[in-house]
Amino acid sequence: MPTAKFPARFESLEKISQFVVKAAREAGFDEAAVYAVDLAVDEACSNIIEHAYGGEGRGDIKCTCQIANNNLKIILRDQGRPFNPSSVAEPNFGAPLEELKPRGAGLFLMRKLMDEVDFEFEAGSGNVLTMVKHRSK
Amino acid sequence: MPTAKFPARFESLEKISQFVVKAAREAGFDEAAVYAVDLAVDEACSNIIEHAYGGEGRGDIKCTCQIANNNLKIILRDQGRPFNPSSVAEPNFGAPLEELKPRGAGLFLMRKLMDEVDFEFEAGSGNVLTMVKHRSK
Amino acid sequence: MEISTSSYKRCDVVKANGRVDSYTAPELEEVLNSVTGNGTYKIVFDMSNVDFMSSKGWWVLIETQKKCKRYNRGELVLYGIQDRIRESLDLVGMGSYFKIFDDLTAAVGSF
Amino acid sequence: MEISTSSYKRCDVVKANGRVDSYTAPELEEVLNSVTGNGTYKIVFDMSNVDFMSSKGWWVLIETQKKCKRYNRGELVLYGIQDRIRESLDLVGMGSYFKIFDDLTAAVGSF
Ligand SMILES: Nc1ncnc2c1ncn2[C@@H]1O[C@H](COP(=O)(O)OP(=O)(O)O)[C@@H](O)[C@H]1O
Ligand SMILES: Nc1ncnc2c1ncn2[C@@H]1O[C@H](COP(=O)(O)OP(=O)(O)O)[C@@H](O)[C@H]1O
Repeated sequence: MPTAKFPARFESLEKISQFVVKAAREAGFDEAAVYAVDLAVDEACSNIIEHAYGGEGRGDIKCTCQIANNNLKIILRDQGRPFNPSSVAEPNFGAPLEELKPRGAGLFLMRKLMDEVDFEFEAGSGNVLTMVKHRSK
Repeated sequence: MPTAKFPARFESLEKISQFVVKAAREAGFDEAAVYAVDLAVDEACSNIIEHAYGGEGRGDIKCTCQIANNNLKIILRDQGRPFNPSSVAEPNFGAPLEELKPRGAGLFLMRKLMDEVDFEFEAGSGNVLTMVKHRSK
Repeated sequence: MEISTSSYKRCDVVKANGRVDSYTAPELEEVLNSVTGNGTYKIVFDMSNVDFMSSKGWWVLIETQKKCKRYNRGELVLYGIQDRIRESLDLVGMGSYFKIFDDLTAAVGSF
Repeated sequence: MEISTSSYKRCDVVKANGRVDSYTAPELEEVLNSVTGNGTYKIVFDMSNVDFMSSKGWWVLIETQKKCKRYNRGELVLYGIQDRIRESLDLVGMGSYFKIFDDLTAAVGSF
């Protein structure tokens, strides 16, 4: 159950990526699934830095990768502000180009790329984002 | 001293090429020199068909390749009309594009590519074109 | 990530190498802004060496596409996008905003 | 020799493969005539797969070049010419009549 802590800065994204890609490969995922996990985690961490912490350099991101049976479970923890994902509207990518607003793709992608995406807030231990990817999918 | 006879048709040019390229490689020429010989012989045979015979299918071209010391000697024989190369004016490649006349490049190239180019006519045996390429050059 | 730009008669080719994420997307944005700032709105984005692209990168391209298409003055097209990146582009639903070429010459030749 | 043609927005790319000599040059001439006959005078001649080119081939290109440049309506440029063929082009003194590109995209992008 490897765990690593990274400073919540955009610079860390590449190192976080290397960390989860390694885990996904060890879990026996094919390259398409490895990329899916990689991208979902990048979007999640990007959001933690930008939205939970409200900017760079205000805390850490703790990342844990669990391989079990056919699953890879990624747990991301931060100490930023809590987040209720149900408050976020789905993006509208059917809109004409001119009307597109540059937001809402991250969460949407995470849900498409992973089989489970769950946000929890624990007073004391902070935000816990758990994402699961099944090997079959 | 390999010799081969080819029908005086443009179709033969590729086979003649293969024949002389083989000889030039055996003579130890580098690829630039091989190409020079290849091109000179192509131009010469093209002229034989077009000018000496006045068209395709009116005779043969006999090609002999002699390797001696540092030289490759190519002898081309035909039964077409005799030819006096000194009667041919040098092409003018300094001219503006519009004024270029599409002739005169073949003979010019042969002389540039080979170290010796000699046309002879022997009553009875016909035209004999001898071209020599030194290995050093 | 490194970025290089080649200028042709009708278009510029902007080539990125490596990872486009929240950390590097601003750099890509800067380069694309300088291209459009120079009045070039016909752009090929060469992704043949891009091996990761997050939504932040796509948004930079979408904003550039808006500028390019305005007044019908041009377009941003993509070349050399790797399969898995293309899948994520379609997954997020932005695929329809970009013409995609498998061949750089065809992309440049489309302008 | 085989010849294929690709059409882009501003130019056609005519690609020959193999040997261009007195036997095959008429075929090349026919293709180029059909391109100019269609009103396309911006042409890239892709020589990357041409391994032999005699003066007959050059004359076909020179005649096409005349048509293309007439009324300033276009140009025939060369791409991918192999070293030894290029040497013979310079040797015969025709090198100055053609722009030469090492890169197909740059050739297409020049129009
Ligand atoms: N970890 C988070 N903490 C707080 N708010 C978040 C978090 N992730 C997402 N959000 C909120 O949800 C919105 C949508 O997020 P997302 O789909 O990633 O798009 P973007 O980040 O590009 O706006 C964000 O604008 C933000 O308001
Ligand atoms: N083998 C030959 N027999 C007769 N005439 C020839 C021969 N080779 C060349 N000529 C004459 O010399 C001229 C120049 O020849 P060349 O330089 O090869 O150019 P081209 O064949 O393209 O006209 C020809 O037009 C032709 O009149």
